[in-house]
Amino acid sequence: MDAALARAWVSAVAASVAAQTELLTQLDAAIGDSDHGVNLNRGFTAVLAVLDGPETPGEVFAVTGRTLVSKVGGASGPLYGSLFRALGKALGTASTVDAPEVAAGLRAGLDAVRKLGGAAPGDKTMVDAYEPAVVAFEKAAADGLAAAARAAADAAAAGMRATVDLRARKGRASYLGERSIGHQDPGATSTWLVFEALASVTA
Amino acid sequence: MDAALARAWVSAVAASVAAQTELLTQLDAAIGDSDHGVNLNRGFTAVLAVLDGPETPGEVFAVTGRTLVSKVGGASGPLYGSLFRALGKALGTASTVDAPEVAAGLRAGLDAVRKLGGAAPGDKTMVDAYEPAVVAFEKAAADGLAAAARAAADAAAAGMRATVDLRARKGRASYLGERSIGHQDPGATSTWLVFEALASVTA
Amino acid sequence: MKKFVNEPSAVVKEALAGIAAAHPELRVDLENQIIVRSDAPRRGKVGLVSGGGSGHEPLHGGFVGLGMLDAACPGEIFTSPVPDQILAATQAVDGGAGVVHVVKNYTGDVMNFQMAAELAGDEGVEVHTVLVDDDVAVEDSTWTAGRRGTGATLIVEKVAGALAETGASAAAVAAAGTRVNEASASFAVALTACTTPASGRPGFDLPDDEMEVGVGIHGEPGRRREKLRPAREIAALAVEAVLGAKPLSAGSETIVLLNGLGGTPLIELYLLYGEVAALLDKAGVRIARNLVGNYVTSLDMAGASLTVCTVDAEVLRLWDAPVRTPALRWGA
Amino acid sequence: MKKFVNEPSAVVKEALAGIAAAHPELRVDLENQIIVRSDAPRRGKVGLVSGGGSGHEPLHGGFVGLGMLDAACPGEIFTSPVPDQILAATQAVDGGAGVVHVVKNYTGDVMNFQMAAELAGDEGVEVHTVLVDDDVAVEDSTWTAGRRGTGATLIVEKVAGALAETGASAAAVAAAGTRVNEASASFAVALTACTTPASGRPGFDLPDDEMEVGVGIHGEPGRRREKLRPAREIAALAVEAVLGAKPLSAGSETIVLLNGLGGTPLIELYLLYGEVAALLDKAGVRIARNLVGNYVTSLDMAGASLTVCTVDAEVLRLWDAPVRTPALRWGA
Ligand SMILES: Nc1ncnc2c1ncn2[C@@H]1O[C@H](COP(=O)(O)OP(=O)(O)O)[C@@H](O)[C@H]1O
Ligand SMILES: Nc1ncnc2c1ncn2[C@@H]1O[C@H](COP(=O)(O)OP(=O)(O)O)[C@@H](O)[C@H]1O
Ligand SMILES: [Mg+2]
Ligand SMILES: [Mg+2]
Ligand SMILES: [Mg+2]
Ligand SMILES: [Mg+2]
Repeated sequence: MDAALARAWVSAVAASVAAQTELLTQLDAAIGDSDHGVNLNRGFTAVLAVLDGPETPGEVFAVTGRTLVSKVGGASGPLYGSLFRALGKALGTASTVDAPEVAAGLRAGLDAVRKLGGAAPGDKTMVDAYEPAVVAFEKAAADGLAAAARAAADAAAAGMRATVDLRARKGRASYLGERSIGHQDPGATSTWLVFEALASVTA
Repeated sequence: MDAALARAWVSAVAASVAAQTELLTQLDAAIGDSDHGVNLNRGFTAVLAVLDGPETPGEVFAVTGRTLVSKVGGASGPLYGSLFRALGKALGTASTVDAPEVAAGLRAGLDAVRKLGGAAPGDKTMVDAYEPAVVAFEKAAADGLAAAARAAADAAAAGMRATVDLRARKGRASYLGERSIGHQDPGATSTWLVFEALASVTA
Repeated sequence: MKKFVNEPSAVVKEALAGIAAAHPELRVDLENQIIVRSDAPRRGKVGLVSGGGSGHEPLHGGFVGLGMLDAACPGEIFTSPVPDQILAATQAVDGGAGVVHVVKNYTGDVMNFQMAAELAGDEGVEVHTVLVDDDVAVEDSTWTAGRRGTGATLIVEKVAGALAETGASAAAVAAAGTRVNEASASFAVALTACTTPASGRPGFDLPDDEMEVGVGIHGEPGRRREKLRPAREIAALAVEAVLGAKPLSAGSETIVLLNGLGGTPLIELYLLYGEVAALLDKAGVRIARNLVGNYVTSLDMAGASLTVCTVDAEVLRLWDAPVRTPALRWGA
Repeated sequence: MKKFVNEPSAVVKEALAGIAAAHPELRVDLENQIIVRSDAPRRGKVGLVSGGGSGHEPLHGGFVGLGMLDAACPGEIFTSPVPDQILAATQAVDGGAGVVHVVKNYTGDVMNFQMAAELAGDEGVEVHTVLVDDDVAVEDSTWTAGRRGTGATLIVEKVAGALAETGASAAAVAAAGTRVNEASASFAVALTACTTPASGRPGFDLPDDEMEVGVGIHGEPGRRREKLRPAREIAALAVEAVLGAKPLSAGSETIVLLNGLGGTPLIELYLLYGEVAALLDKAGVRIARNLVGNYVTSLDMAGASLTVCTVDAEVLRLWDAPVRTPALRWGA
């Protein structure tokens, strides 16, 4: 992955989030506060404006993370922001990175998200899509970026769907107690969009 | 008409207003403020509690009028209150009164309403039912109370129906301008109830 | 009907009990249904009384206190108070210098206050009346009951109340109130109908993409129905109506009230005020003072009214004078 | 969607412009999206900053001024502000004595304020944080993100603000805020869902004869759904929830906030307050002070919350201390 591909990924995420803003918002309406789609769309729209500068994949993701932190707000701003910042930092200043390096970066992102938000798998958050996606990516990394990304996207989708039956223990949905069961987590859904975008630009 | 019949009339008005509270309220919702039924019902309920004291028709109506003034509020409180007070005053202290005397009393009530509210026939108010009712009552007074009351009730009904096509020039409905056309005036409707009650207790 | 009420017919009495509990600094007479300043009557001070149907809170009860009303008499929902009530309020605040009634121009209010004034006169209390009729959505012609009294009532009560506090005569207090009314124009737009507890359902049906233009504060439909428009266009519509009806000379100083009708959240009112202020500025109107909030309401109606009142230095001084009431408080 | 807005995405910025127009006595920085007291920073005075998602007006911007907040940073609707914004507010009010952040306990608010505090620390500003989590509808267990911060925020900001005004240290101001929070319990009921401008429709469907019990202030459904009940039973339900979660010893003195969620008219809030006051009285709770109105809202949601805060003489004195802000004003 070079800077161009990194940019393509982030741009694809932005396009996907823009297209799915309404879906994410409606999922958040059911068990949250109806802003997840708008939050991410505002953030990634701002990211698009700063993607031209950075010249390495690491820098692309670092800028993406910083921009998300300063434009999104809410829970998802710091979480996605930290994820991309950690990914960017892990990739360092290399002008191209291979699949295992991306895997390590995604793992660093997971650690950052879990450290900041304190959510474990099963808490019905973005972690439930992100964690299995990272694991699948790691497993398939040896087969190259495209295969790893495809595996990660599929795992994210499965994790996302599994959030439906979970009771939330973190974030706003936890306020609903039992009533959070039966709804798909908006953050897990946006995480799936992130990996689908990666799969599509690397396919 | 003796005091007992006067009481029977006022009680019948009270019963009729109670039964039609919802209708009057909905008519007022269309071109006013949704309170006409509740206003009159509150007033006539209070009247029922003081009807036992007075011993002449004049006194029955005077007490009715005073009670309406102090319990109804809005436009209809002073108007119906003044109507009954003027009627009571006109009947004096006689223990029984005949149809022509009642006719004169009703005419005094009309004068009071017109003086207080300033409405002329055609302004889409209770006057549009009350005025023709008085005229019809006067015309039929020679035939006795029952016949006069029946004629008055029918004239009130016709006047009430005719308010549908009028544009209001007085009261809240006037604020609607052209939009008041097509709706039956609530006060004209309650006036019809008043005369129907009279017709029913004298029949 | 989704309301915090018990029996619909008891709403006003029970809300008064709540006001009594919340404001021990006021005297609430549940029997007569009046709210009175605890230090009334004050010897030699003109008593200022207002009232009208309930459902417009904080008007009028929320404006009882130092520098504003001496008493309020709330009627049933959207129903003017009865003469007995108004008389009780008038007597409760009569300190020998006369009493001024602030009356919104509605047939019922006018008649009931008139009757009360006559009764008070019989008891030797001199009553002056200020009639408020600021709503320019209604033509003042023989085709109507005259313009309605709406948002300007707050400004009239504030200014007249401040003047009364100085020991001015009843005639002077009434004259000041009348001047404020004449210098005021209001216009309102509703996005939803309100629901009275007695009727239990919205006063009119309004499609999701339409608004009522030129409404009053009693849940009645407006002068016309229009497609819903962005805030900036609604602001323009209100500003044009107000300036059209009472043209202002450039550089006029004004008090502007951007008032919510009860169901509109503050964030929308501020947004709308931003648009209004910009338009007035463009029209050369100076906003010396402003007030943004739900002050003269129509139960749970979503909507807003704009009131512009031209002021001179004297009125501005009276506006700025100390006021200490449940809903308006400054300088004291 | 029936709202006074232009583009949904511009609501917060445009409302801020309106606040700037309405309150020339405040400094509104449209770039950084912050509202600052005009005399900030004051040398040696602790700066008090709060913020959170918009849609809760007058919280927090309406509480900026003498005796309360030095700055507010409103995020997008229901979205906590971003660290840059909070940092800008923090720096704007830092007079060298440190800054106290009042943060409502939501994952997003906590994280963004935490990041801002770290950034401020890097710039040499000492930041203390008061976390508000008074909503007893939410269990404080590993099953939740902890109790939500709701109505008590107002009391925390008032008391901490008054203390800051006396020149107290940042640690002392934060400790006072924390004490108020610990002494507070809140519970809310919603009769309707609110509509965010971005989504354009109600956050949940609620049948005409049902209510959501135990809601927060972000339009989320409550803990459970129940049949709509008379005001007196809803009052009982809220009082029991509050006293059940934080039992009070008989004779305790309290500040009671009966707060509307934005779409509930004042007459209903007063009626409900009457019921609440009677129940608290029966429970032996003394209401030393009260506040009834729409203060901590959830856009246009029809609903109400009850907050009971146990106080001692010191807290009461700070509550009574002068305050001059757009939404809360007394003694100054
Ligand atoms: N503690 C947490 N750890 C990880 N993810 C979280 C946490 N809290 C919330 N989330 C995620 O954030 C999503 C909500 O994001 P968003 O709606 O933008 O923010 P907010 O909840 O502040 O409104 C949730 O669906 C969930 O996936
Ligand atoms: N000036 C008037 N003269 C005669 N009748 C009037 C006048 N104004 C109003 N009315 C009558 O009063 C009725 C409304 O009464 P009500 O709803 O009880 O009072 P309000 O209009 O104060 O709410 C109208 O339907 C009309 O018939
Ligand atoms: Mg959300
Ligand atoms: Mg009516
Ligand atoms: Mg009425
Ligand atoms: Mg949010």
